[in-house]
Amino acid sequence: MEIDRDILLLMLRRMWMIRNFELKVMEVHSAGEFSGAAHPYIGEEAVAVGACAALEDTDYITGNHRSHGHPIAKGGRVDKAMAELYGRVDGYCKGKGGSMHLADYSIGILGESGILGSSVPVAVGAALAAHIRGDKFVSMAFFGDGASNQGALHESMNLASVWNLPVIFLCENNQYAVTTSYAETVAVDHVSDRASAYNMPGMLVDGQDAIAMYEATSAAVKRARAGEGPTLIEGLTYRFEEHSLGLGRVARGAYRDEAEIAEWRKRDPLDILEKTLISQGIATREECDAINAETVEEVEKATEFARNSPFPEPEDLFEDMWANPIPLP
Amino acid sequence: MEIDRDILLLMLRRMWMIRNFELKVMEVHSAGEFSGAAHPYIGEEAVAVGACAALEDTDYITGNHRSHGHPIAKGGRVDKAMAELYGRVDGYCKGKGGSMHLADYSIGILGESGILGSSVPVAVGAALAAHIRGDKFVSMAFFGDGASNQGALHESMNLASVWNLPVIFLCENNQYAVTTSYAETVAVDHVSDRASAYNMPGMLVDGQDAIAMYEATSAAVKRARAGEGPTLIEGLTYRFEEHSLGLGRVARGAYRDEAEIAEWRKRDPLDILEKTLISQGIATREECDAINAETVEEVEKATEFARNSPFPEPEDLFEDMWANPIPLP
Amino acid sequence: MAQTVFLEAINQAIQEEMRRDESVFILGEDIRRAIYGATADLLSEFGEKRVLDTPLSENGFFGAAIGASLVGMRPVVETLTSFMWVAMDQLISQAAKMRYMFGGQATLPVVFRASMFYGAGSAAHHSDRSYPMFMNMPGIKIIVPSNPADMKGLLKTAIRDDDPTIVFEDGTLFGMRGEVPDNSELPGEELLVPFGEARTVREGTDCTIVAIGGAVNHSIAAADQLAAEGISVEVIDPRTLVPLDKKSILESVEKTGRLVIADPAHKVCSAASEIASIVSEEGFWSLQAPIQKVASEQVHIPYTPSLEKHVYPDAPKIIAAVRRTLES
Amino acid sequence: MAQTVFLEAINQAIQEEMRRDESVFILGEDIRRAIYGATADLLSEFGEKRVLDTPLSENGFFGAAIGASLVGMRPVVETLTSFMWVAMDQLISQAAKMRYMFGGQATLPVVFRASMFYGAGSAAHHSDRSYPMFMNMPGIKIIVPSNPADMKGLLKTAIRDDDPTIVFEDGTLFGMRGEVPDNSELPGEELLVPFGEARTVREGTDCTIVAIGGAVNHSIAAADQLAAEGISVEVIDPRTLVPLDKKSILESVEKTGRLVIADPAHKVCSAASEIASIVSEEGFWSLQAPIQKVASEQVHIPYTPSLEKHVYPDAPKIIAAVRRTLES
Ligand SMILES: Cc1ncc(C[n+]2csc(CCOP(=O)(O)OP(=O)(O)O)c2C)c(N)n1
Ligand SMILES: Cc1ncc(C[n+]2csc(CCOP(=O)(O)OP(=O)(O)O)c2C)c(N)n1
Ligand SMILES: [Mg+2]
Ligand SMILES: [Mg+2]
Repeated sequence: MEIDRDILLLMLRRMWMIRNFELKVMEVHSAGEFSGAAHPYIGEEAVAVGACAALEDTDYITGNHRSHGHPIAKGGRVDKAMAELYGRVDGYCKGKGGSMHLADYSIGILGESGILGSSVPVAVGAALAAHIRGDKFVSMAFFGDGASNQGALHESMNLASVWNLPVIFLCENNQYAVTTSYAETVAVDHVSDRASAYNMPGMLVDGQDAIAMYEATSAAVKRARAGEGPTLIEGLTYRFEEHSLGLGRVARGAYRDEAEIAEWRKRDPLDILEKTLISQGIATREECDAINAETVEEVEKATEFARNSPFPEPEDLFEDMWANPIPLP
Repeated sequence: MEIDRDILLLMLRRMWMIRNFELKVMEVHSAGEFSGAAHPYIGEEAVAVGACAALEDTDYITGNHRSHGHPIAKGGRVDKAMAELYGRVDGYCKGKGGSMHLADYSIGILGESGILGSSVPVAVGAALAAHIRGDKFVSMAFFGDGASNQGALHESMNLASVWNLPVIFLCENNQYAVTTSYAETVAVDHVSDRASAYNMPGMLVDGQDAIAMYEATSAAVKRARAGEGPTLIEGLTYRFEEHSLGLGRVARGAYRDEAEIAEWRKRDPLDILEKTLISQGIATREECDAINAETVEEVEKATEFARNSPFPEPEDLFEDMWANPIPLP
Repeated sequence: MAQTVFLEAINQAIQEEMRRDESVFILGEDIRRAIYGATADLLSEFGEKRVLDTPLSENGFFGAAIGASLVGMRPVVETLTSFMWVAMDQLISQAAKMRYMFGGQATLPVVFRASMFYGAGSAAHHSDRSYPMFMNMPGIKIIVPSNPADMKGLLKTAIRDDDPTIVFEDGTLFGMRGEVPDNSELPGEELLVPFGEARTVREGTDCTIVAIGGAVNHSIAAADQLAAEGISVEVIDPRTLVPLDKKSILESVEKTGRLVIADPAHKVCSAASEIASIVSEEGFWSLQAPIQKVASEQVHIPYTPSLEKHVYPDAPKIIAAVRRTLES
Repeated sequence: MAQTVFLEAINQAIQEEMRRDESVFILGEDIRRAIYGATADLLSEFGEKRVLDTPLSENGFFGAAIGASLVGMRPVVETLTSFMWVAMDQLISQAAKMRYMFGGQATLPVVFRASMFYGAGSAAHHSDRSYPMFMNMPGIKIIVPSNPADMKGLLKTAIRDDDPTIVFEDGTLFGMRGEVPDNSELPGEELLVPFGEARTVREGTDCTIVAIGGAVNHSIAAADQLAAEGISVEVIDPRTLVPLDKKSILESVEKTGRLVIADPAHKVCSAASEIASIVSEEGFWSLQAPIQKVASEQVHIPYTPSLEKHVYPDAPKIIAAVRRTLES
């Protein structure tokens, strides 16, 4: 598959944006600039970025608790994302959502969900709207290997299949749900093997390889837009950091092997993409480094933006409950 | 497989018992002797009877809204069942449960559930107890093709598989959920095809053939007792009557072809079993007819028993809420 | 005005709104063949894309309705209250919370029509009257119509409202006849009942009964009987519980000094509890007697009619409660 | 008496009951490595068969716990309140209803331990305080401990009780220290707190505060401040909401004539609403002032601390409410 240079560079930029955003989040979180849980996406950047690069702004995504990568991959703004983590009025959700609930309705980001599996039927619903109206957009639901065990997944995949909806089920299989390993909790070798139970194609993809993710997702998007129905894609990946920065950080006893972590760290998705781009003459080392540096800069500005944004006022507590407001009880 | 004559005759007796029980229920329900929904099992007798014949009294079952066949197949009493439908104190649940909630805890019938899919995790739980304690019993969950789309099924099958529990998932695929056909709602050719998504064996069985059901289930029970884990069995069958006698009876427009119904009625599970027994010299026509007649008689007595049993007294309303009672609020 | 059956009023509301607005569509189990009656003949008029029979998986298709509503559709879901338990996560985590959580970005014009089939031998699994639970959770508007006209007018309002709504349709009323104005008789040519406006079903001076859903008719019967003895009862039907028209309730209690609340839900943490707590706080000085809750007994719904008939509020229980307020 | 942290009290209760009774086992997500703290070191003592990490599928494993309880096990499930939405069907349709529906045949000694992580920036999806919803549905006993000793004693009672129980563990108290008697100091050598017996946290004569869970400490703080002004406040902690010790509440109101209820749940159809409705019916003649509910604002839980801090009952709000009762 021939991929546009612009797309390849956009992918690299977004991956660096996520990486540098997450590094910054870890830094300011541990400095106590804000609290609350935050789940770093470091190591998994290629999955969301490769997948979202196959989408248009008019396509929809939903996500989960590991929630910074998806919106940035879809083209979301890091300043509004960072301000949201800081709980400020200029955040995506005016400080009401926080890390786990980023959303940008202007570019099809329908929102991250802290309840796992829960946002998958919602993505199916957006696709249902396309189906009913004859619109050409598609929707994509991100979920983890752990969440793949939720009943919501089964119901969603079945529904999407019988109604032939333009939806992509995108499993980020990082092989652990907090401290519990894939093998202990998922009764099938690969999540993507479950596709056959729903008469849809299942694709197992190297989640460290943005290009592979992009190609697989593009194929699925093409099928969806052509009215050929849903696809299940599994990006096999690994989270390089701890499960979360806030709650649930401290687990008693190691649950991942140091050697395993080291092994996976060798397959850093940014290295892999940069090496390809450089070896294929698409970008130079300097260009890659410049992209990295630019995103560092942008994240820095975003952080300043967040710090300077005010906290909401007490009366804001009662705003945004209703589209057609009703009196407080 | 060599099957004990006693078991074959027991199956025939239980199938006739269900058939005659259901015929009686249809008669007295339309005569207005009691009201409330009731879902006839006519046409599907071989499924529950064949399956339950492979179980012991110490094994457990859970069921659903189509709820008279399972307990009778497991050896339940028709007098207590009928009295329950009449809402009387001598009913299995003292009149509190009615048609959809028969249970007999003395012989492992953990109860039918009107909420579909909902009793499947419960069966998994009984199997979990066996697993923890090292007991040798198995448990079996009955559910329909419609209910197979519930998330509870997915979660249950996954859990049973990763924990290797002695449970049998028994899908009664009668090809319709009320008026909605299998093909419109289940995104896979056969429910049993989904077994591979949970790393367990899936068996597609002729649900009109009690012997086939018995053999398949026996194999699954053997696996379960040997610690080899769960099995998904699909009995392909057909309901000869309407969905239910009470609520939801009247659908606008036919949803099943007359020819299809006629075709399936030719494969009456009682005919099929009797023909086999007679042709193999296991029973004579007269013996078969006698069994039928005896069950007619027993159902008749059960109906008399039910009619003569008193209704609960008003104060009974407050009984059976708690094992350790608390004051009424 | 036409005499219309409750179920037919539901059907009219859906049909009119589907005609008016292409983004309205309906989905649920066996709705094409209308096994519960309300969706009769909609398939033939609106076709398979707008009348969708779903697989038996409420959490999945409730979520699909929610998702469709986020991107501009106006789904109307048919279900039973008792099937909402399996879909609770979509109702709470998504429908109720999304808009606030996303700082107002999400708009969810989705309607859930939930039948309550109590009182007819449906037993514990099919007889839920769960609106109080949803009142506890902010984010969903809650409607409990008590007659065909309100049913129609409130459902139409719900479909047009931009917030998620659950319409609890009281199965004991499905066969009820009542006057429903033809659209031609109406000024705006539409029957639209606003949210948050209680209806004074009957005026009176000695005691207020606030009655919900099916309990409204029982309260009218109770008021009739008491009127024969010279006791003048005011009956108020809040019609919507979120928003709740507490002003009308407080004004009535100010006039009568006495309050009975008749609520088919389970008694503890019921709508009746909530209304009692509001009046004991904001209308305390009007009260001349203890508030009386008449709600369902705190047990599950037994199958047998000999027990089930004792569970719910009925005219005799309401009359007894009114008398208790007057004895004080 | 030992000073014990709340989380440690949970751990002790489970450990003691697992030692005492082989049929007790625990299951939940990541409990072997005790990511929420309460299950620390249980795996090493009791092994993999009695300390089970589950797949991420609450409806499935809640149901499995229910099924195991039916056949003689005593499961203790760990979860968060917010994850109960996906498992609501098992909680309501099975745990709450089975025994009654089957005429008393089913016995379900299953305990659900549900953490409530509000007040710490967990946002709308992780901050539920849903006990009032479960109070509305008969069939489950509801526990909300407010200190380490009650936590331990009530959890032990719950594990031994033959009915399904949800223990709502208030996350704002996880780090709270309190005196928990060593078993050796106890007559029966066990700390078992009975269900349905409120604790009078503090005696007083001018106003009663009924406080739930984390609101108990705030009420004590409020009472302290008011005491400095010569206002004598009685603080009552019901400890269990199902069963509810209404006698203690009514007796206190009889003495003080005034009632404030402090409840971290959402205000509408809250435990506070229920208690207010009981007192407005059964304690009406004792009341000398309007009842005051101090519960959470009827909005979702915002992430940002600048808003979240205004949501819940706290000492200043409780003090203001007490003053309002005294102004009347
Ligand atoms: C319904 C639900 N159950 C439990 C949790 C708690 N929880 C948060 S993250 C997590 C593990 C998720 O694993 P996975 O889906 O693989 O995503 P990952 O964290 O690995 O990206 C769990 C159990 C939750 N948020 N929602
Ligand atoms: C959770 C839930 N949703 C919907 C229903 C309503 N309902 C009762 S029977 C039925 C169809 C069931 O189909 P299937 O599982 O195939 O069983 P069958 O009736 O064919 O035996 C439906 C939708 C229900 N009882 N429970
Ligand atoms: Mg994972
Ligand atoms: Mg079927």
